Parts: sequence; C-alpha cells; structure tokens
Amino acid sequence: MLFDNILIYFVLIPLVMLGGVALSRNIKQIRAVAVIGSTALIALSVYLIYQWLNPTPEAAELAAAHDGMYHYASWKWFSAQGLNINLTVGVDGVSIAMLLLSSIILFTGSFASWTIAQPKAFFLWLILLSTGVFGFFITIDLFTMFMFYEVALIPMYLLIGVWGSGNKNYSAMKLTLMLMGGSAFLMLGLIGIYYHSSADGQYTWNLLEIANNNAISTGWQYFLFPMTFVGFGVLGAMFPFHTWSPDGHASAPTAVSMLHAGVLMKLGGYGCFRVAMYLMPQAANDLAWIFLILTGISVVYGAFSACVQTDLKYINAYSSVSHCGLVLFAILMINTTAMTGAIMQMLSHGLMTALFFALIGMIYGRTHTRDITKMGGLMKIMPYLAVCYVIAGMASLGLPGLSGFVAEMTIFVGSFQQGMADYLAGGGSLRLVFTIIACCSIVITAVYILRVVGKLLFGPVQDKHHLELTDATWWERLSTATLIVCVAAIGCFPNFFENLIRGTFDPEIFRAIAMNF
Amino acid sequence: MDYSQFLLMKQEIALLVVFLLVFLYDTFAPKKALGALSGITCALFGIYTIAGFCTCVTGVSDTAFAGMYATSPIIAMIKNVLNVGVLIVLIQSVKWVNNDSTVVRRGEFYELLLVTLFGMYLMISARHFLLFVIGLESASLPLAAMVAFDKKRYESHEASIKYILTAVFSSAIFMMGLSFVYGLSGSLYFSEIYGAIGSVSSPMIICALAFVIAGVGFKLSLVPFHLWTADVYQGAPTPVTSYLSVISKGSAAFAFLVILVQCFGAVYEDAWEWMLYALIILTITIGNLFAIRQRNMKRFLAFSSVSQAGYIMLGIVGMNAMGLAAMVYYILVYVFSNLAAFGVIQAIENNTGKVDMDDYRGLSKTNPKLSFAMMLAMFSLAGIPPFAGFFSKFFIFTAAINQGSIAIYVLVLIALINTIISLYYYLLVVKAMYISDEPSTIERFKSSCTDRVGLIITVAGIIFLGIVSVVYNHILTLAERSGLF
Amino acid sequence: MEINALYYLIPSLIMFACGVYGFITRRNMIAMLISLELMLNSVDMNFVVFNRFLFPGQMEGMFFTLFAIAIAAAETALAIAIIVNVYRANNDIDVRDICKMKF
Amino acid sequence: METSAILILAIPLLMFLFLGLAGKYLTHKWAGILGTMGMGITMCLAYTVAFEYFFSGNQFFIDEAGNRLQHVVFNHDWLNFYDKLSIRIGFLLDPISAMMLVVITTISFMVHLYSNGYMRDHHGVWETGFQRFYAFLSLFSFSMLGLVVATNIFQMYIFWELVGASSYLLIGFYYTKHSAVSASKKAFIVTRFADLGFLIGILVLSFYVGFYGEGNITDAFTFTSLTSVPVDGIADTYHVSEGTAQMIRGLFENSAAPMFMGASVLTWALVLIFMGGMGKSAMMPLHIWLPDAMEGPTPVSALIHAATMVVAGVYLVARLFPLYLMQPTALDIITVVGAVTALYAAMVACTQIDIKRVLAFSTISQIAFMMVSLGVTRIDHSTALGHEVHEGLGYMASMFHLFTHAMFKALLFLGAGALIHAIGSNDYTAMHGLRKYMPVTHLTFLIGCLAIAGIIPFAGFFSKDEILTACFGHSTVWAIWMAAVAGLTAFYMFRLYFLIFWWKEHKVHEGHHAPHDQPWTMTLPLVILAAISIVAGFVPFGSLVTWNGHPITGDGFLTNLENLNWGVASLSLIIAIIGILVAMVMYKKENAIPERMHNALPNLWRWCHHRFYWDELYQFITHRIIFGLVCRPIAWFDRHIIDGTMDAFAAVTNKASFAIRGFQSGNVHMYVWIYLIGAVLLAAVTMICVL
Repeated sequence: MLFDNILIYFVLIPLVMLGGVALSRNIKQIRAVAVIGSTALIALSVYLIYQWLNPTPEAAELAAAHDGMYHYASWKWFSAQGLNINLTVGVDGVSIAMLLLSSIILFTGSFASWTIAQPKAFFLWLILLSTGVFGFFITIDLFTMFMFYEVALIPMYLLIGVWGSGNKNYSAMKLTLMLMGGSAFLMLGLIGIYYHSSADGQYTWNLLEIANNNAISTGWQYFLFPMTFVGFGVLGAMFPFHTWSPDGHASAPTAVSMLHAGVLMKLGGYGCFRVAMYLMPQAANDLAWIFLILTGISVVYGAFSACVQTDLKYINAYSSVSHCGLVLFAILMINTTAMTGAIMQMLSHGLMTALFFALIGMIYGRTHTRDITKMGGLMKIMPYLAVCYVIAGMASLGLPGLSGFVAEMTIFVGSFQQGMADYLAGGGSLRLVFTIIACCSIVITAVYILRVVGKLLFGPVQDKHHLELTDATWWERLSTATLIVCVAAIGCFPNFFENLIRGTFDPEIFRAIAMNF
Repeated sequence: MDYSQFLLMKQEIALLVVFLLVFLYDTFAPKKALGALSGITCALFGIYTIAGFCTCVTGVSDTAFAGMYATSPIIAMIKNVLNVGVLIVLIQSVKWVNNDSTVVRRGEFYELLLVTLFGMYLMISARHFLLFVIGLESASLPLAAMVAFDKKRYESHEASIKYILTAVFSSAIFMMGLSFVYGLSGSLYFSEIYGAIGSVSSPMIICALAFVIAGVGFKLSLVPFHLWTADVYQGAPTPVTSYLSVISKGSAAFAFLVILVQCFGAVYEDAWEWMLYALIILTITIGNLFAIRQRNMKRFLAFSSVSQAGYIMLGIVGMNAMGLAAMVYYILVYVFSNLAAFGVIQAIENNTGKVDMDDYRGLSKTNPKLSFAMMLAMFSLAGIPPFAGFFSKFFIFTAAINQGSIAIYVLVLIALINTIISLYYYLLVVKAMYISDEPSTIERFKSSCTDRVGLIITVAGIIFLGIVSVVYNHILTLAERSGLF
Repeated sequence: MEINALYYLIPSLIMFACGVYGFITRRNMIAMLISLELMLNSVDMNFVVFNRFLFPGQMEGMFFTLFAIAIAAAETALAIAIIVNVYRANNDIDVRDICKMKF
Repeated sequence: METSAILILAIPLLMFLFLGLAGKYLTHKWAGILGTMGMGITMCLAYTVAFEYFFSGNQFFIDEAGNRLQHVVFNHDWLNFYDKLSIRIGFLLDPISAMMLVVITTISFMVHLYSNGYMRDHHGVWETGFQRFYAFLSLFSFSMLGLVVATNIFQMYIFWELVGASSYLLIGFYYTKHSAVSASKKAFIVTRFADLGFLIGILVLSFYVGFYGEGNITDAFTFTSLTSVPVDGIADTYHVSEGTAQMIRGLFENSAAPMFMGASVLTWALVLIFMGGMGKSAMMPLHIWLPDAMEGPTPVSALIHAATMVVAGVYLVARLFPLYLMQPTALDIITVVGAVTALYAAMVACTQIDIKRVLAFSTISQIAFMMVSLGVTRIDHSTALGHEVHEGLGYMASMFHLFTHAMFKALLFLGAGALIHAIGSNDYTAMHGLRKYMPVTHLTFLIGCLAIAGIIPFAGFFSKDEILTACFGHSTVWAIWMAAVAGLTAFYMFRLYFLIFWWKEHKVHEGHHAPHDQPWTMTLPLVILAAISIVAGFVPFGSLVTWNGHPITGDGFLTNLENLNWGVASLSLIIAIIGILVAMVMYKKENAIPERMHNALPNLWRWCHHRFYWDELYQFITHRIIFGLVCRPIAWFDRHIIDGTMDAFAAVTNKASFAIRGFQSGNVHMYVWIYLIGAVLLAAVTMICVL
C-alpha cells in the first residue's frame, strides 16, 4: 500500500504544503505552513537516520534483499509490456544524508525569505522545487528520478525571473536552458540504459535490477556513461558547463540561491554517482580520466576566478564551482574513502553555501550592494552577520572543527591513496597529479575567502550611510544559527556522518569499487 | 450484399446523424429558437463523444466493403480522441461564432466542421486509396471555406486562397504519386499494393512514395511542405486555427502511419526510413527556428505545431505497437495542450482583439487565471513534468529508440536538442506574462462561461492525462491489438 | 504502327509539366486554376492508361478517374468562390499581391 | 591523570566558547578575571601533569633503566577514513610534550594576567572587544595545547590549522586598521601555503605506512610507533610492537619507496612536512609574515609569535626526529635553511627601528638556532674542540633553547609592550633614556637581553652553548657560522637596549605625563619571567628531555655547569661580550658612529633595513603574477570564452532563424516551388542513397 511507506511522505508533505500555501490568506499563514512543513520534513529525515542506525529485523531483512536499500517499495505505474515504468523508492545512507540536507535548507530558506514579496506564489514555486528535490532523492527508478529532476529545475526560471535582481531575464533563461540542455543528454542516456537494462528483453528502469542484471555491454557503456555523466554534471557545475552558475546565483533571490547551491547542485553529484557510476562501472573506470581532468580543472579554475570577483554572489558561485568540482572529482576516484568524502563534501558544501548565500542576501538587503569594493567594516555595523560570515568562510577554507575540513581531508586522503595505488600499479599518474593539483585549492580558497573577509567585514567603514544599518532580525538569526550549528556538528562529530554514508559503499552494491580493490 | 457491415461504420453513421440533426435544426427551426443552435450542437456532439468512448472499449476489428474500410479498437480510439478535440473546439468557438458578423452563418460553420471531421474519419479508416482520397479532399476542401469564414478580415481571404491553391496543388501531386502506385501494382488496395511492390525498391516506387509523402505531409505540414501553415493559421478565425492545428493534424498523422505501414511497410529500410528521418529533423528544426521570432501568438503556435508534427512522426519510425500507442497518446495530449493555449488566445481575442505576444506583457497581474492556464499549456507543450506533455514526449522518444539503430539515437538526440530551443520560445510567453514588469495593456475582464468550461477541461487534461497512467495503458493495450504491423 | 502505353503517358507527363510550369509562372489566379486542371487531368489520363493497358481486367483506375474529375470540379468551384472574395477585397487577382502575411 | 589531561584541553575550549558566546554580557573586568583564572587552573593542572611525568617515577613514564617513556593518556577515534586508517584525538605524554605543556601554560597565563593591564589605556578605559580578545587567547591556548599533546600527525595537523586560525584572529584584533588586516591575511596565507606542503607530506607518509604496513595503519601512525627508535644498538625504549617498528625501520632505512627527482619519496615527505614547519616557524623564505604579525597586540606577539606557536615547527621536527634521523638528507636541508635564516634575521634585526620588529627578527634568528641544532644532530660519537659530545646532544640543546628562549623572549616582548603602552609608539626614536622613568621594566628588559645574548649564568647562555657544542660536533663551518650569529645577536639586542634606555635623556613633552611603570598586573609577569630566565639555565635538561628518552647527563642542579664544554663556552662568551661592547660603544651615548657606519656601507645597510626586499618580491609574485597573470586571465576567459561560447549558440540560432525567414515569403509561387523541389529532392536523394 502506498501510504505504508514512510518515504512517500517526503513527497506528500510538500504537496500538502502546496495546498496549504495555496489556501492560506495572509503571509502569516504562509510562513506557518512553510515552517511547520519543513520542520516535519526535518523530523522525518531524522527519524529515517534513527531507523537506519538501528533498524528493526524485518527492515534490515528487506534492505538486505534490495542491495541495502531501506524502505524499498515499488508500485506499477505505466504498463509492463510497453514501458514498464514503476514508482520505486528506497534510501541508503547517501540518500538519507541528502534528504536531511534538503530539509534543513528548506527550513532555513523559508526563514531567509521571511519578508519576500508576493509570498504566496514564491512559496508555491519554492515548495514545488523542493518536492522535486525530495522526490529525486527517494526514488531509485530512472524514469521517476528524471521526472522529479526536471520538476526541480523548472521553478528556478520563475523564481529567478520574478523575484530575482539584476540581469535576471538573461540569467534565468540561460540557467534554465543550460540545465535543460544537460537533461536532454541525460534523457537520451537514460532511455539508452533502459534498452540495455537486461539481456532477456525484459527491460526495466529500476536501478537495482539494472545493476544486478549488469547487461549493459562495454561499448554501450562508453556511449551512455558520458551522456548521463555530462547530463548530471551540468547541474554539478562541471567545467566547462558551469557558466550558468555565476549569473544564476547572482540574480537569484536569497532562498533560491540557498536551495540551488545547497541542494540542487547536489542533485548533479548524486545523479553522477547513483546513475552514471553505479550502473556503468566499466565505463566509469575507463573513461574516468576525461572527467577527472575536467573536474580537476574546475576545482582550481573556480577558485582562481573567485579570487578576482568583486560581486559577493559571483565569488560564492565560483567557489561553488570549485567545491562541487571537488565532489565530482572525488566520486571519479572510485575509492570508498574518496567517495565518502565526496558525499561529506556535498553535505558540507550544501550547508556552508546556503549559509553564505543567506548571509549575502541579508547583507544585500541592508546595503543594497554586493560589490565588496563599496562596502567595508561591516564587523562594526552588523557584528552578528559578520561573525557568521567569518565562520562560513572558515568552514569553506577547511578549518578543522567545521564541516569543510572533514570533507576535504577525507577526499584528499582517499584520492591520494587511489592515485598512489594507480601509480605503483603502473596505472599512470593522472589521479596522483590531479589530487595534488586539487590540494592546491586549499591555499587559493584561503586567498579569496580572506580577501572578502578583509575587504567586506574588516577595515574602516566605507560608506557612512551604512552606519545606521541594523543587525540581524530574529528570523535571520534563527536561520543562520541553524546552519552554523549543522556545519559545526559535522565538523566536530564527523564519524557519525561518515559511518552513515560509508555504509553505502560496500563492494556488493558498488561494483565499480569492487573492481578497483 | 451484407448490410450488416454498415454496423462497422457506426461512428461515421453516428457523426452523420449528428450532422443531419444540426443541419435540419439549422434549416427548419424558427428564428427565435435558432439561438440554441450552438448549445444543441455542443450537446449532441458531447453525447456522441461520450457514447463513442463507451463503445470503443469493446470495439471489434474488421474490414468492410471488400476491405476498403477497416476499423479496430485503436482506430475507434483515435476517432474518439479527435471527437474530444472537436468537442472542445466547439465549446470554445461558441462565443466567437455568435458574434454579429458570423451569427447568421453559424450553422454553416458547424456543418462544414462536422463534414471535415467525417472526411478525416474516412482517411483514418480507409484501406483503399479511392476512399482515402475522398476522405482527404472532403477533409481539406470545406476547411478552405471555414478559413475564409471571417468576411470582414482580409487576412481570412488571403489565408483561404493560399490554402486552397496549395492544397489543390499538393493533392494533384499526391494523385500523381497514386497513379504511379497504381501503375506499379495494378490495385489501390493497401494490402494488394503491399504485396505487389514487394520489398525491393525501384526509382518508380521511390518517386511514388515521395509524392505520396508530400501529399500527406502537406496536411501534416511537414517541412518543406509546411509553408502554407503559418499564413493560414494566422489568417483563419481562431477556432478554425485550433481545429486545423490539432484535429486535421492528428488525423493526418494517423493516416500517414497507416499508409506507410500498410502499403509501403515492406520497403521501410531501403525507401522511406531515411526520407522520414530527414523530414523529421527538418520539420523539428525549421519549425523551431521560425517559431523563435514570432510575435503573433497564432503564427507562433503555427510554427510550434509544425515542430510538434515532427515529434509526432517519431512515433512512426519504430513501426511497432509501442510507437503507435505513443503517437496516439501524443496526439491526445497535444490536443489538450494546444487547445488550452488556443482557448486563452480566443478568450483574449474575443474580449480585446489582441493576439500579439507583446500585448500579453504583465497578463498575470490582470488576468491571473488565464495566464496560469496559458503557462500550463506552454509547459505541457515544452514537455515539462509533471504535466502531460512531459510524459508524451518521453514515451514517444522511448518508442522511437525502441527501433534500436545508432541513427535513431542521433535522430533523437537532435530532437532533444531541439526541445531546448522550443523550451526557449515557450518560456518567452511565460516571461511576457509573468516576468516583464510593464503594466499590462489588457485590462482585467471576465471570460465567457463557455471559454472557462473549455479551459477547465483542457487544464484538467494537461494535469491529469500524464499522472493518471490508465489512459496510456489503455491506449497501449488497444495498439497491441491493432493488427497494423 | 503499334500504339503502346508510352504514346499516352508521355503526353500526359508533358501535360503535367505544363500544368506545374503554368501554376508556378502565372500570376493570374484563374490561369493558375487552369493549370491545376491540367495537372489533375494528366493524373486522370495516367490512371485510365494504366488501367487500359496494364490491367485491362478491372475498372479500378477508371473509377478513380471519375471520382477525381468530380473532386477537381469541386475544388475549382470553391477556388473560384474564394477568388471572387479576394477580388472584392483588393480589386485584382494577382497572386503576388496577396502576401500580406509573411515571415 | 586522565581527567587532568582532559581538563587541560577542555578548560580553554570551554572558556573560549563561554567568552565568545556570552562575552558581551559580561563586564570587561570579569571577562578578564575569568579568562585569567581559567588559564591559571590549566597551568596548575599542566604543572602537576608535567611534574608527575618527570619525577613520579611511575613505570608508565620511566622504565627501570631510567629511560623516559612515551605514554598515551587517552586516544579516541575521531574520523575513520576507512577500516585501516582513522584520525584519533588523544593525549600523548613524553618529555617534549610535557615540557611544552609547562612552557605554553606558563607564558599563556603570564600573558592573560598581563593583558588585564595592557588592554586598557592610562585612564583605565578598556579596549573594545576585550572579551573577544580573551576568547581568542583561550582558543589559541586550546589549539596549541592540543598540538603539542597530539598522538598522531593528523591530530597535529588539525590543531596546527586551528593555531593558524587563532593567530589570524589575534593578529587582526584591531580589525579597523588596514595594516593589521593585511598582516593577519598575510600570516594566514603564507602559513597555509606551507601547510599545503605539510598536507602532501602527511598524505605520502600515510600512504606508505599503510602500503607496506600490515594490520591497522592507525596504530602504526601514532607517534609512538612512528618514532620507535630505529638505530640498532640502542634499546627500543618505547615498547611498540616490534613488527611495526621493523616495518617503519625497513621502510625508511632501505627506502623501499620509489625515487622521485633523485630522492626517496619518503625524503620528500619529510622535507614537505618540514616545509610546514618552515611556515609556522618563519624560516626563510616563508618568514615574511612574522614581522608583519607584530601588528597584533603586544601580549599576543609575546604568546604566539615569540614563545609558543612559532616554535611549533621546531616541535614538529623534534616530534618526528627519529624519522628525520633515518633520512640525513632532510636533516642537512634543515641545517642549511636554519643557518641561513639565522644569519639573515640577525643582520636584519641590526637595522630595524620598530622595537617589535627587532624582537620579531631576533625570534626568527633564535628559532633558526633551534632548527640548526636539530639539523646537526647525529647518532655517532663525535668531539667538539677535543671534548666528547653526547649522542643526540643537538636535540636536547634545541629543546632546551626552545624552553629558555620562550621565557626570555616572552619577557622581552612583555617589556616592549610595557614601553609601548607607556610611550604609545613602537619606535625607539620616541623612547631613549627611559631607565629612570621605568626602573622595573628597565631591569627586567636588561635581564632578558643578557639572557638572549648568552651571558653566564643567564638561561640563554647554557642552551646556546649546548647548541654551539652540537654544531662543533657536526661540522666546524656551521659552528663558526652560528657563533658569529650569536655575536650578532648580542650586538643587536644591546643596540636595542641602549637605544631604548640610554642614548640620550628622555624629554617629556608638555601636556604628556611622564612615562612610568605599569600596574602590578603588568609588572608581575615581567618579574616572574625575569626570575625564570635567570634560573632556567640550571634545569638539568639532559636528564629530562632527550631524543630517545635516554638521559645523557645527571640530574643535579649544577649538572649543566659540570657538563659544560668550556672550550665552546668560553668562545661563545667572548663573542657575546664583544657584541655587547660594540653595541655599548655605538649606542650608549648619543654619537655619530652609527651614522658613519651606515654611510660607510650604505648598500648593506639599505638591504638589511629593507629586509633584503623579500616583501617586495612576494608582493610582485602574488599581485603581478598570481593575480595579474593567472586569476584575471582565467576570469576573463570564463566570462568571454566559455560564457561567450554559450551565448554564441543562442546568437547562432537567432541568426539562422533570421537567415531562413525568406522562405516564408508569403508568396504562393515560392511556396509551391519549395514544395516541388522538396518532393523531387526527397525522391532524388533517396534514389542516390538507396540504389
């Protein structure tokens, strides 16, 4: 039965929220709906974690029967003989982590957009977007995944176009078209996978079945892997398909930047790992070098170009390019440690960037400029926001005790292990070299973060008018504080999350790794 | 002869009955009772449509008149799909048809419309080229009259003259092709042609095929036989445009599939496979490229419908039940999405006479409901989930790739890249309505109840046709039993 | 001499070509209609000839021809009516003048 | 034991959190008192722990042969990379960490106490952000303590970063001053760059230990096993599993690792790790951040940039010393870097005007001493000027100097702080002849100078003497070199001393009150530290802190005197005294000698005064090359090429759409033409293709 499965509620609650927002009369009710709903979602994902950590025997049994996917369930949707499309749900550590991330960011995002104009329409689109996100993370069925993926993409257009700022028409259109261009390749890839999903003509969209059938011939993998990887990689801001990100983020309203950088860009990395690598390990192993080069480039490239930006949002957009590049980079290492690090990086970058964009939005809302050359000495004017910004910056440049360090350290250790192993096994030094190149990003990151902090928060006050600005309001404090607590939590107790995630990568379900070890 | 076989034609007969009733009422009803004509027509046709759905579930597949006429559940289905479209068109056209300039001739409008529909039925059911040609002509000639329906507007005349001239020319070409076919096979029965020409192609066959494809492609407005489309769509009265864009296109698409599969199926690889690929690529790309620049909403939708025709053609390349089902489903969804768009355009045109995209700026401020419906229609046409358009596009691509060759992957990739362009121009409309900040030139108005009914039906269709999987599953089961392949 | 199908087919093809040529070159719509008639008639001839020479046993082609003639007549009637309309609208029937809608 | 160990780390952390979060609800006074008390308690705990370690004779800490052992108090998993490798946070107790605990807590407490007075002006008005200051001090103390008690190199790296961050925050304490902000930025980035080397070194090391090691790498990766004594003939006193010890030994000695650019990858690893040390300890060429770091409040300079953080590099090398011992190449590199830096810094210090800069450069030079003395340490029987040199004397000497230097350099900085606080300027030209006004400061400062100059019996004498002995034991060249630097040290310190307290009488300007000594909160630390730097030299380090825990001297109070190598000692004494005399001649009374001096060698003077233009060089590299030739081009490329391509697609589509609009000419003839051509082409092309 549909409603017996807990995962369905990740989609149902947002739908109910949609209804609630549509029916609510004033902004108070809308806020109430948003806050209550997102709190419910957080509670739900926490409950999932609890269940995952100590499952009931039958739950464990079910999971064991489905490659470690908890709460697995499948409902027939479109007829079997033709398309054989089912709605299949199931979660493992990675998806649970992502669900938690998304719900937290939705929660904080709804606080960050506390006083938005036209709240009703805004929250409708925002919640529709998050419906897509949650749906994407709970499904393990190519068709439904893709459907939710696009559901999550389209609201961006209106959210940026209507509530955005600056050159919003251009950015919104560019973002939508580029992401849809990615999903065009993706769609072809997925359909191709479907038609090679099984040897006996009983094609299926179900990830687990495809993985177990293992019927995609190497030649087809070589064709389909790039399709899917690039398709998701566009959303993961992989060089050279990242250019939607700076403009898009720069024009987007606060909450949208938060959700987009915090969650949507993770869809890319998650999809790359869950679909491209998981289903086509052979190609993943053989073609990794191409994408290693691309992602390795985007790690340093993003960092370098962040160094000279003057618009706060551009800086963070480029740093997102760099960090998300690191995610894909680590995924391509096909090494348990590195991939764990990649997921950790997704979590950490999600929270951290959401925090960044929230703060930028709040600062922009006060100073009405994002140009760091026009601001300065904000530490004196709005100490709370400034301190939060410093903390976010420290997290982003990988200060121990905050989330960034844990993720990056894990990635570097893992990829270095892999790289050295390759090298000694005569597998070429590519992984090694690019690992070291990626390591260099920690310095560059420090450069641009401290540059911003120095110019924006420290130094004398640039603009005398800024002196009468006020510090954060309670809802702003709440949203930022939540994020900071999460960042610090990951940074201080990483083992909890690492164990949650690493459970996913046992060789049985991840044959790519099995091939490498 | 065995008169029972007329029973197979029950849909055509029922349609004729509706036609006759409307005709008689229009002719003999007293002046003051004539006001009810529109209502009566809609009601009659609605009843007929619903009845059609009830019967087609248990539809038989059989041929009549020595195999000239064939029916099968899927054929009944496509006819029902067309009926739904026509019903919506009828409902949406009520306001327009009852305005001062056309009110005296509204009867003719309905009769012509029903006659063309009858012609399309024949096109779909024909298994003999004589019947097919009769259907084709009776589907296209009255349309010329309908296009010219607006006496006051010059564009209407220009459109109709362009339409009639090109239509007759193309039917001449088509019949030339037919004469070749006849010369080759000595028969006009699809089945016998299939047998006679065998599976090896000759210049003669290819020539004949090219002319036939050109003839039907004209109705479907495939590039390069599409040039009439934009002008006629723009010039014709909006209800006629919507009728042209969905109903005649849908029927032609189905008939096209039937002809290609039934007569020329044997020469698929070495004759028309590549023709079809070329036509599809051209149609989608050129249609999109033209649509980008359009400011007039009707012209814009004309070109969008050109590219949509290309997507519909993707259902044929598979030459299997899946493709057929995908195609019928696509047509169904396309009927709803396009008619929703045209419904909004009509509502606005009837109330303000504005059909320019620039007039739609800021529409969401003044007429939120209309602009919402329009946005859904655009999203559905662009294939955005969770609206029906997404599913139909996804299914038709899947069905096409089922054919399996590398070429088809390339073809689908090109089609997919084209969806980005199409998304761009569909979003232009959304942008005009929602994003641009200029004050709207269209003040708030209250659209007539028929318009609203039409919009409600279509929007409901857009939202539910996809998610409710029964529709597609049913179509697929019918397609499996179609016996076309 | 033996008169075979070619002796009929070639003239009909020429007729068709003439029709096409006329349709494309003449600006006067009536003239265009006439050339259309030429094309249709050549089609009819084809059918009749094929039927008569290749498949003498049956009448399919002949029937088709009858129907085609009828259809042609209908088309002409309709076209003329519309041309009259156009003539009322802008007092000539030059096809080049009816290109208000373009691009 | 364990509780006090935990508390030592916990109290500063909690103090940081408390002061950081609740600070602004406290009065300045109470914030100060709280912070100081917290640090005081930590100090007491640290003393008890250290005392217990050194003198309790507990078999955990010392075996029956009298060797000091490494004892892991606690060690918990913090982050599992994978089943074999994980980061642990723990508390390692061994001679050097115990010694460092004492140093850090002492200095830190002094600074906490001192700041109570320093951080307000003469009218008793508190600095803004006083609570923040104490919060950061606590954070720093926590990180530094965590660093020294690290049980494995990962933990060390973690706290290494934290130390850097807290130093960043403290240097930038006056965040409205541009100079302070840029100085803090510079400090962080330069050290970050060094840490890159450190990180890669760690990665290499972890890989190899894991690659050749069997079983759990994490165990092999704790310092106890990494530094399990490798050299044959000396008992493995650290009691690690023989297997691990053998593995590491084999790994490093007959370097199984592949060569890279002529050296074993492990040598590279060690060199890279040392690079991290260079960054923190401001060795050339990564020294440039330390002088600028003087922008921070003076107590901070005393704590971080004189006594504790900057010696982290030395501590790191000492920590991994046995590994370095197996890779002599690395040790040689350390020696060279240290020696060059020592000379360079001493020369520059002779010409600086800002007294804190002088002290900063002297710090660099002194740390270089420690590095050198680590670099020259070998385990072989050697003699210095005819006398026997103990095995691993250099190691002991370096640690000894670290200890004494921490004390007297902190003293000097706090003294300088007192002066600055009184005068309101960093510049000795504003001071001159203050001895009458500030007697206590004067006296303590003098003691500090004597100590650093190495005058018997002050602390510096003994440690520096040991270092020189070790140098002689290794190579005479370096020994002479370092002796010369020692002479320079004496010279520049006394130049500073005389210029501040003598030179000419201080004139009090109208309206200014005469400078005077400070409140007890500031003088007390001075006095205490002065006392320590008098007696610290007699601490029998040889019996407490050695590289393998094996005592090399007795533990009597006079043992250092007894073990003196009088040849070296007299040499260094003579040099020191010469240096002092020269300084006295040049700077005691106002005269023209200095003027003539740098007219005599203008270029030398200018180069030294401008620190050999290192900053300018770095400025050029970062701004011109990195920003100008890398970042901006990349940004441009992104905006114009990548983005341009994307826009180009759109533009091309639009152009195409305009180009083909002609076909829709609205002319029926045209339509029919195209129709016909289309049909014919369709047929023709298909025929060509198919037939």
